[in-house]
Amino acid sequence: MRKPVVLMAPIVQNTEIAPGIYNMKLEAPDIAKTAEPGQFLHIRCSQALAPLLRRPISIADADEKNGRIDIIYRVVGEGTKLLSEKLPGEKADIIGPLGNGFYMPPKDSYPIIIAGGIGTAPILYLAKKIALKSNSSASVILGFTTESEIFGTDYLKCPGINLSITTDDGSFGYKGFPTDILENLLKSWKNAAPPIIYACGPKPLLVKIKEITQRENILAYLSLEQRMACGVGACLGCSVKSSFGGYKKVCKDGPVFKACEVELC
Amino acid sequence: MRKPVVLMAPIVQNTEIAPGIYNMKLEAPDIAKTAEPGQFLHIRCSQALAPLLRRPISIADADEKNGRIDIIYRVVGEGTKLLSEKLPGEKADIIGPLGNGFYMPPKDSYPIIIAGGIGTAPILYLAKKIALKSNSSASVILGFTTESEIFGTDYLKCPGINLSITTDDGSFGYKGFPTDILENLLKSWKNAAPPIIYACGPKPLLVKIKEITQRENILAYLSLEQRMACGVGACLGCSVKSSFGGYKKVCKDGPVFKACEVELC
Amino acid sequence: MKDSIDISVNIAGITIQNPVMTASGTFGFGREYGDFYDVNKLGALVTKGLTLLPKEGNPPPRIWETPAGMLNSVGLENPGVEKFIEEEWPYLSKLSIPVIANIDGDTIEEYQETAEKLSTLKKLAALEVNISCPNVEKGGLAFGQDPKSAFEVIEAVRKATNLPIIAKLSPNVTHIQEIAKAAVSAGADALSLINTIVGAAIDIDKQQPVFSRTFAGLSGPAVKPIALRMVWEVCDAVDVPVIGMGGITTWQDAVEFILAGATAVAVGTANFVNPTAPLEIIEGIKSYVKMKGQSMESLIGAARNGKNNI
Amino acid sequence: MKDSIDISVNIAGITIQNPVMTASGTFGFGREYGDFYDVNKLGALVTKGLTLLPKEGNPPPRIWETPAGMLNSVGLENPGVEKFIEEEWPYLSKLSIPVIANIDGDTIEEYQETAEKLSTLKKLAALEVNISCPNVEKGGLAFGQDPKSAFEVIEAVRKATNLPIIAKLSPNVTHIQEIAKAAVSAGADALSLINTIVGAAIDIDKQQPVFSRTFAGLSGPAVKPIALRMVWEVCDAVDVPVIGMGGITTWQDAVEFILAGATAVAVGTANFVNPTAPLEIIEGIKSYVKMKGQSMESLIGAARNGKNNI
Ligand SMILES: Cc1cc2nc3c(=O)[nH]c(=O)nc-3n(C[C@H](O)[C@H](O)[C@H](O)COP(=O)(O)OP(=O)(O)OC[C@H]3O[C@@H](n4cnc5c(N)ncnc54)[C@H](O)[C@@H]3O)c2cc1C
Ligand SMILES: Cc1cc2nc3c(=O)[nH]c(=O)nc-3n(C[C@H](O)[C@H](O)[C@H](O)COP(=O)(O)OP(=O)(O)OC[C@H]3O[C@@H](n4cnc5c(N)ncnc54)[C@H](O)[C@@H]3O)c2cc1C
Ligand SMILES: Cc1cc2nc3c(=O)[nH]c(=O)nc-3n(C[C@H](O)[C@H](O)[C@H](O)COP(=O)(O)O)c2cc1C
Ligand SMILES: Cc1cc2nc3c(=O)[nH]c(=O)nc-3n(C[C@H](O)[C@H](O)[C@H](O)COP(=O)(O)O)c2cc1C
Ligand code: FES
Ligand code: FES
Repeated sequence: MRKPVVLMAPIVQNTEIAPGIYNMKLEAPDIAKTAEPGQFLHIRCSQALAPLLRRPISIADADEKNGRIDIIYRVVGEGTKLLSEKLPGEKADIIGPLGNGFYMPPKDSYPIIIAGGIGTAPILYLAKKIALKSNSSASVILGFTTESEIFGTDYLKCPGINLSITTDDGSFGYKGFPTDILENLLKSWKNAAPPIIYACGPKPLLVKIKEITQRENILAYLSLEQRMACGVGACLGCSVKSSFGGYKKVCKDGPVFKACEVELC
Repeated sequence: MRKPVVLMAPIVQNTEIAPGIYNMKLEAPDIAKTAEPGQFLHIRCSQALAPLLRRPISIADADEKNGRIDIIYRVVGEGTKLLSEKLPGEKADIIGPLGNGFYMPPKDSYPIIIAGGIGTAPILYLAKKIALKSNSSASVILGFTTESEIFGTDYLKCPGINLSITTDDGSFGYKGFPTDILENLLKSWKNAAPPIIYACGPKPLLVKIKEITQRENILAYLSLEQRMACGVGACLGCSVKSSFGGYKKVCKDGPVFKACEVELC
Repeated sequence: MKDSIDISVNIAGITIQNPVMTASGTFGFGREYGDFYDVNKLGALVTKGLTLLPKEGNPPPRIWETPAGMLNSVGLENPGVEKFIEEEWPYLSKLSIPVIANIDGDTIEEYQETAEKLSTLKKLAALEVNISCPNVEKGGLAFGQDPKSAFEVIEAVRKATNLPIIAKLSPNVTHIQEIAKAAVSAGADALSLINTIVGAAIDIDKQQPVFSRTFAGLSGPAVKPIALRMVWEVCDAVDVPVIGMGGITTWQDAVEFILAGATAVAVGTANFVNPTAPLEIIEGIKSYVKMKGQSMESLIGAARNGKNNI
Repeated sequence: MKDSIDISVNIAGITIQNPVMTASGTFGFGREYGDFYDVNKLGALVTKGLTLLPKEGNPPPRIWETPAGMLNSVGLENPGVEKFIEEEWPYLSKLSIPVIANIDGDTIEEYQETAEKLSTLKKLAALEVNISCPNVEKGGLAFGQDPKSAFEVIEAVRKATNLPIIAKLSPNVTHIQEIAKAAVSAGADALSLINTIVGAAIDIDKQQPVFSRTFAGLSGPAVKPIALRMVWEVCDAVDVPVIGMGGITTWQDAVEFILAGATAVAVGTANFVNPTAPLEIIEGIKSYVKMKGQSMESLIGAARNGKNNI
């Protein structure tokens, strides 16, 4: 893993791709070269002293060739609001790539990728990388509240990706939760290559996935969130309870953890 | 005097008119209608909590007909920097008009208006109002450090205004200080209508003007600056020493004072 | 129907229509912000600090901006209690909301005399006794930093007036609970906190302190976490109503103080930034009460569940 | 030629090449920010707080943003002094700059034992004795809020080590000068201040405190005016060198502390916001010294002219 850098990255694009959800493309060749799926950027949304802290945002895509990285973020508070107001041509103050990304699936495994809502962001890059690099196929299950909230599917138009979409209200795709599809997939898959699960999304989704994969004894990787100050392992602020006692740091030991390593509540 | 208002005023224009000096035009019909020369706006430069306080900026022009007011400001710190980054179409969070403006010259007086640097801003509106409204003539003396710093002269293209410009380095107009011109004017004017002086600018300029006008026993109005919190007379923060004991409030008793009322150091 | 929602509360025997007051020294004598809205919409109005004799205050500068806050060194400039009664009271007494007079003194006797003079005013709702001003030579802060002196001042004022007494506490102490208890045992009917925190700023060009008195009082959003903690602590220690203040800028801030145990809140520095802040906070509290479906009273201290150890 | 400018200073007998250190707990054990620049450019490095036994720290959340500041409730998570010596010291001991170990304890004996163990490390430059951590059950803050306990802790550590001792003071006190004097009379060679200020935050949706321990420590730009005032006060009271910290974000902030009397400064929360802040501050101080044409030494306390009343 290459060292992270602090960078004023030129903003190439910053557009709303679903209500309140933005896609920002940044010029950051050094990061594009080394970023792994699941890693994140730590972004200073304003040069003012309030809001003070950086915001962690996952890398949603990285293109080594054109030196660009993508992020996809939802406007939920002051920091993301300020980010959404930035215009192409301005610069974004970023640190990255940070954290440990997803462990790539071994050759003969069957990767199933599950995300809910904005949790979709980091798994887009993961799906692409699995499909392109390892030339294997993967199932991707995305859950949204309703049709208009769906985003990111354009990142998943590569061969080898088998995409399912669920909506809570049934306005698009399967009506229900992504874990319903997961359970079905697991039932019909019993005898083939061992499944390996990757997930990112709201806490209840991750809890449910941990439950299912523990029951079925399947390896699962979860991408977690925690409030951060430094983002680099220096402040010990982003702790999550380890299953083996003590705490892990989301920024440095994660954000991706094996489901069996961490306590979610 | 009408009551001040709090307003999100649409920004019509915000352009750099000299190095680091910006002219912003705002749509604010209510303020344009009542604003007097010498009054100011109290502007929130950012909706964030830092920088926290509003910034006082003089009204440099007001046009009742098209409902617009102008300000001219120099970027000196964080607040004015943020102001300079605002784009037409955005809104400015303003309170105004605030303070007591310049007392208009009586009929048979000879108004001499003197400003240094960014102190030019409020006197532009004053000169215009004197020239247009009272149909009298006025001498305007503007001092700048060097030619490239000169701004505002386009506001002064009305009949009745007799404009002199000084630069510290002689790159334009008279080489020296505006007070040199004042002294000359006063010498040559000894026997006509009584002069009345209006001034705004850096402290040393005002001190010098106070000295000259006291010596010559001439009425002078000075526009003062002080750090402000509320801008409306509630916090008692913007005090300036009164010549008669105690303190005056720049925001409410001023910003324009008779030279004899206030202590400048 | 927002207005049918009852968010009135009771402080020291005074019922206020909503829990939002103005903080002393940030609202003048009420006229200035009357330009922007009808101040009768407030819960209560607290005057600038009054002293027995007029005070001209400190030399400029009196204001300095800090990150998300400000330092002030006004030094209790005020017309003195007599001129207040002559010039400001006629206006204030016509308001329909309770008006609370904030008083300060260099000596205990001064506090007493000021309290006596103000007690002649019919319709004055209460006295807020400032034992915490950091910007004056004598008295002020020192009274609020020691339980014994705090007791003495409040006890003396208690003897001088029948008006409800609100003791305004200083945050510049190790154990604010001790001061709070002393003030209550001396007869305070309510407590308000926090006053400003002592701070400083240095002019690095001139290489000298910004303020002629070197130190000044810090207020604004920056101090909110500290104020909230102290309100929590004081609500642990006493059972009189607490008026919380310090950096309250939004209705969410106000709700934090109420959940921590404050019966009412005061808006100070935020007035300077957003003149209509108090109104927005009142509306926000109403919406919150409605959304949560809880009564105003049940919200007071709701975050404490079981953590209360009075 | 910037680099010919001497901005070295002397703290507790240690000469540091520039007056900029890192604040304990904000710089881990030095490796993390080594990704961004050569940490040997710092004046000195202060470690995360160490305790005798490993400490797992407080449950999440541990971080909460506040206006221009942050609250933390890390709770002194650390590997314990032995694992520190095994795993972190080999890296730290290879640095060319002085490394200072920050220590904490629940009891006086724990402070002593930790100090003894660390005293075996050749090249360890000094101990910073934290008597001011607000985020632990026992010890910590309580020691720093009372002159007598402060004296006892420092005296005990003094007996346990020959290393220079820096006592780290708490801002959560009425009279910081008394604590400062007690620490110095017990043998502290230098003082550092301020640690975090006790604050709180309430989650208004859940109607409960954000932190499991209710209170947490406030740091960042918001606290700067308070920190600066306390540095000024402490420099009035003692004549050992003072390391100033609390909200330092820019070189201008650092210069304010130095002019107020601090011999060195430490950068804490600013590291999180701008990883290269310490370097920018070092360069800024150099430029300031050059611009003013004054020696580093003459700047220390330069804003005090005559106001010093030791
Ligand atoms: C490793 C990681 C990756 C993430 N990736 C993405 C992503 O790709 N897209 C996206 O939209 N969001 C992502 N998030 C969540 C994102 O960081 C928060 O939504 C964002 O910080 C909110 O900031 P704000 O100022 O808009 O909200 P506010 O609520 O105003 O923020 C206040 C404070 O809370 C923190 N905070 C608030 N929500 C969260 C959260 N969910 N996780 C961590 N800290 C939070 C902020 O960082 C800030 O310090 C990620 C979080 C983590 C930890
Ligand atoms: C009545 C009045 C009218 C003014 N009119 C104009 C004008 O038309 N054009 C213009 O360019 N400037 C004007 N000024 C000065 C202007 O207010 C300051 O330049 C501005 O506040 C600086 O803000 P900043 O954030 O950019 O600088 P900073 O230095 O970052 O500001 C820090 C703090 O100091 C205060 N401050 C800094 N300089 C001044 C100053 N000179 N006067 C008062 N407060 C100050 C700021 O308001 C703020 O609170 C006027 C000042 C007053 C009092
Ligand atoms: C400019 C100014 C003047 C003040 N004057 C007084 C005063 O006269 N009496 C008093 O008790 N408190 C005074 N205060 C303190 C405020 O009432 C309030 O306690 C403090 O500012 C914290 O609240 P805030 O952060 O909302 O401003 C003053 C505060 C400011 C900012
Ligand atoms: C996350 C965090 C952890 C801290 N841990 C310690 C610690 O272990 N020991 C200590 O003495 N101070 C600790 N501190 C206090 C800092 O060293 C410093 O005194 C304080 O944060 C003020 O400086 P700042 O505003 O620049 O951060 C910690 C501060 C933060 C923000
Ligand atoms: S955010 Fe600082 S250790 Fe993770
Ligand atoms: S700025 Fe508040 S009284 Fe003038």
